[in-house]
Amino acid sequence: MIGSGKSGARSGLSSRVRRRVYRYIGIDGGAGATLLADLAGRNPYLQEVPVPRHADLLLIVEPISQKLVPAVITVARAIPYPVRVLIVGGTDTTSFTDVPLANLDALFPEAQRVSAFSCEQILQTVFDAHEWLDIHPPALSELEETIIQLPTARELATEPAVLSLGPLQAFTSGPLRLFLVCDGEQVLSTQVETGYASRGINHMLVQADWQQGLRLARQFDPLTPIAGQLVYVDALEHLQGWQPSIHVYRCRALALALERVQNTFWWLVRFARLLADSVLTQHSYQLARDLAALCSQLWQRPPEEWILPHHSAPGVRESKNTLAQLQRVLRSTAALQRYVERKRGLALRSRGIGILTVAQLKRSGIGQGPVYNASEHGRGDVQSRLVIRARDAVRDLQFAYDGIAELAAQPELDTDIQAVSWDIPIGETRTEVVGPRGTIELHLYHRERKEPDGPTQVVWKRPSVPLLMLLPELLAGQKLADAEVILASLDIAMVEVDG
Amino acid sequence: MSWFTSSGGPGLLPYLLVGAILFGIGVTGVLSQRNSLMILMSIEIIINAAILTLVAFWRFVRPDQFDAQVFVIIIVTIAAVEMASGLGLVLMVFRQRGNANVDEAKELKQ
Amino acid sequence: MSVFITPLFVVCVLLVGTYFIAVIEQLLRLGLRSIGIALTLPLANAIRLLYQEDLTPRGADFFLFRSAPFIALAVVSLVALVIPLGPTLIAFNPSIGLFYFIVLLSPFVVAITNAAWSQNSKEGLFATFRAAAYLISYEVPIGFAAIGPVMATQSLSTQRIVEVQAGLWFVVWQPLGLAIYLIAALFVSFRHPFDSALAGSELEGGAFAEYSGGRLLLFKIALAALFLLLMAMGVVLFFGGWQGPVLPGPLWFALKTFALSALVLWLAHFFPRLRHDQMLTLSWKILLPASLLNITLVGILTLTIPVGR
Amino acid sequence: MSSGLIEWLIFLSLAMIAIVTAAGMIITMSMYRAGLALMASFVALAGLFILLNADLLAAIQVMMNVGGMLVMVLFMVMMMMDPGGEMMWGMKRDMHMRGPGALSMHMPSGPPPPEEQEGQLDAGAMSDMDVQETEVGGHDMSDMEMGSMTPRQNYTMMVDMAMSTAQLPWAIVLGVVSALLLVILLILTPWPLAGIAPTQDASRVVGELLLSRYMIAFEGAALLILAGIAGAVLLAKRERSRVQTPPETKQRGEQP
Repeated sequence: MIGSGKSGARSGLSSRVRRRVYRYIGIDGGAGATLLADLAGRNPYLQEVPVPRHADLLLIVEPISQKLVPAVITVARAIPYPVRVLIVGGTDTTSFTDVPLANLDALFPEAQRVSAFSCEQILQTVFDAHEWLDIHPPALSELEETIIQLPTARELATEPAVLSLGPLQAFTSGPLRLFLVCDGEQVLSTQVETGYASRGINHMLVQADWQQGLRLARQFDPLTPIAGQLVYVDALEHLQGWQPSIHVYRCRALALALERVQNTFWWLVRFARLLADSVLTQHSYQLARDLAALCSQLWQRPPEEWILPHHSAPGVRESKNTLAQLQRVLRSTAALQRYVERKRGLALRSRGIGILTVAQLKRSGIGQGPVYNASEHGRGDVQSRLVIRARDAVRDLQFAYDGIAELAAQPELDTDIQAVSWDIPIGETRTEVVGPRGTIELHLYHRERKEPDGPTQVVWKRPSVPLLMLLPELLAGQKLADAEVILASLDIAMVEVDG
Repeated sequence: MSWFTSSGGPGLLPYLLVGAILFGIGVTGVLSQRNSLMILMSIEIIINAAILTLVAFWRFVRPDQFDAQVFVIIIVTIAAVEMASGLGLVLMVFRQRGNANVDEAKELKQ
Repeated sequence: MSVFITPLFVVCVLLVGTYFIAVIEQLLRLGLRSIGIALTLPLANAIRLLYQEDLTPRGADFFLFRSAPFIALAVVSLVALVIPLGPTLIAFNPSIGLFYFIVLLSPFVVAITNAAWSQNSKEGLFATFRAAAYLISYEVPIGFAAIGPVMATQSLSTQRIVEVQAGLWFVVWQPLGLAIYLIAALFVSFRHPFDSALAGSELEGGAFAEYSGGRLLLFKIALAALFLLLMAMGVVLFFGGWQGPVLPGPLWFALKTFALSALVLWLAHFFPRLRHDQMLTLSWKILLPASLLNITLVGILTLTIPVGR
Repeated sequence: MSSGLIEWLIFLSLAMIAIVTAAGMIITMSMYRAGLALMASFVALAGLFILLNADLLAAIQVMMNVGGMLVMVLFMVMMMMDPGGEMMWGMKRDMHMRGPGALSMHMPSGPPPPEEQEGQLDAGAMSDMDVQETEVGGHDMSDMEMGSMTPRQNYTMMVDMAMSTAQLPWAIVLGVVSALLLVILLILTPWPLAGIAPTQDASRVVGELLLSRYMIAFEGAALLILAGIAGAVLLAKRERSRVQTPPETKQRGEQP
């Protein structure tokens, strides 16, 4: 069958011409930013397009909240015939949730499904898309209307235009709707509408028991599962009064640092695509792919198995080769940092826009994270945020390199896996972990024993939330084209915001 | 040699007729339109009708003398200047009053 | 008979050239190693678009929306007439060939603004305004850059400009003019660093956001063809057109054109997409004074150095 | 088929396009279409110039007018609310209007109908439409219900949207009369015809003329352009210090 699977190098020119090209538009319910960023550069025959009219394939990454469904249907209806749908999903959160998630199988009964979150799987499935059934998007029920407050005093008596961005847009990871009131190309004011990625994680955590909670905490921000899980693990251990060994502590810090770097790289890929800077895109994409490959085979057991309370950490695999690879990534990242700092073309587009002062950030309660550091050590504009993230990545990679070298030098210290006791004493605790977007803080309250036994109250401090609150202030007076670059430079994860 | 045809093709008169009709349309527009921009555009039609007649006269009366073409070029230039200053004026009126309708712009008289 | 054969020939040449422009683009994106994919991908893309449904959005200005791609294509075909492919191989050789070329570039922008405006969306309206602003900004520098060779040739005929360059290409003593011309050419053809009217990110596709299927394909062909023609005119103005030893004229011309296209596309890919106001600043504050300077220099050189003739 | 017949055919079609589009400019409701119609008229005139062996003028005509008209169109879109798509074009159809005004909006004739109690509401109803622009784009006129309007509201709206003033009939009469007068004069005047075709290269001759005999006119035109630029910039400059917002636009932005 032509076009199915991978056409090998030996396939002739004529069959290549007849090979089918697929243009997809990706819908990210909040968990798929990395996956979609990766997929966009994988295969020239699978192309990402910016608008549904140019697409013939709809790629939906679950979970999709009920609030996002109208937007999904709108996109599906905007795709010209013939249209196919591929749903990527199968995360275990759906089984716990009380917040109704969209039932995509009912919406698009003809859609195909890929359960694994991997590009290879999607690529294998997608090239058979011409054999799938066409979908018939359901009709759209009435949309509720939002009233936008228009500013009164204007210089020209023209009417301001209200541009609606999103909820599906490429500037944040996850859906967010923005109403930009524009006077010509200038943004006058902004109205933010959130809640499109809401899955009620606090509610779910309270309903679940400790073990389920550990899995759920990975979903706090699906882009940073280790940070989310680690903060929960820390809280449990804190409540029990258990102290991890130095080795475990170090391994956790290592996994966390690598995750931060990976997040930074994938964010950089998306940001560079937004600027249409192909050099930066290629560079960062290559780095992200390399690091992802390296991380996937770094540990003897994957981190989600050993980042659990009372678990010991395993050693690292094939240390010589890994170290050499990591060294290469580190050097390449340093080159990237220099590129970001010095490139004139990039500075043209990123310098002097979206300036956040330290006072502004302090006022809205931001005292750490890359955005704050950019304002404290740099000018606080978009370029300084790029630079500070690149610097952080270099620092984290250096830390990881040293850590892995040390781990490889000494054999595993504590191999004993203690029996985990799920008997958590009554109490409350506060733990924090440095994620890629700033410090994630968790207040865990365990006031009474209940069935199933779990926390009675969970309060997260989400680093993205105050940034989102700052957005209207930040975007007012910016150019339309800049507004989106600024928004993207903040690296807001909507799943984290919406909870 | 007739006015109506010249070597089989259309002669002087058909072109002049087109010019006259365009002129009439332009006059109607100038007198009836409410928006000052539409009036400016109607004036453009009139100017173009004049240019058409000028070129037709050049072609059929003195094709060896290119002065007419020079005139046309200068007329086109002046028309562009007129458009630019007209637009500036309209923009100012619009900014002060929120629309550019001539029937409401009485203060220009004073 | 030639009335029918000439346009057919021009359109065929344009389509082939457009295909090669698409191949060059793919090569720059995928790298030189995947030349097989780069050669076939444009065709596969075109076939894919042909199979797609051709939608007209609700509330669109039906007539303008449907006709815009054809206007664009018609303009491009008309522009192509005055490009001399060889010593006698030119479809239409008026005495004002270069002027004709530059004049016909502005109706292309009208096609883009029609497409953007008729699609009944606010993003389209923004794209309309941007495209029109670019029209005003580039017309001046591209005209001034093209005046350099005209001053040296003392003719507006494209064929004559090529003939004069038999000894020395104009690029040798008008490099500034070439630079201005190439930047303005990227402007005119809505190419990468200057494509914010058609940008994917902030305007959600801009002018082509609502086009699909065959009409989108037509627009893409028209855009690539326009770029090709501008590069071809660049070769005519600065690189001696079909002049060259040993090989026949048309082949030289094709080689020079594609080499220039590849070079320009490669240089452009080092820049991120510019903001609209940066583009306007570039045009009015840098390109315009530079082109005036260029005219002065060329004037002095033409008068003093006999090689200029 | 002789070359003369082909010339006639081309002439007739171009003349038809020039006249019909010029008339269409005055008639259409959509500002964008009006500008485009004028552009088409100019391009058709350029075609006529080519028929008249004036290639240079045809090129100048296209260059000056296509760019200029596009700018004009943008100003019109900006000042007269024509936000894209078929909105203005389809308005008449959506309102189910009949009668002589079927092509364009005209000033209603006759005295205004008496004012109702809720006569003030119409401004509020219009501002509602401004405020609720939340769709991802696009304008749907179907939700504007014309049947629910009182005669007074209808009258006010017609006055607001009319494209022409009340003296339209007189304008048409005057236009027809002036055109007829010109035609009669044209036919009655004996023009001295020369039976030759131009042979020289227009661009060279015109260039030499411009820089010799008509040097002063040429420089004068340049001076005029400079003055025009200065004047336009001065007129259109934003004066940041004293911005006057008219009271009506202030009201429009407020929440109802």
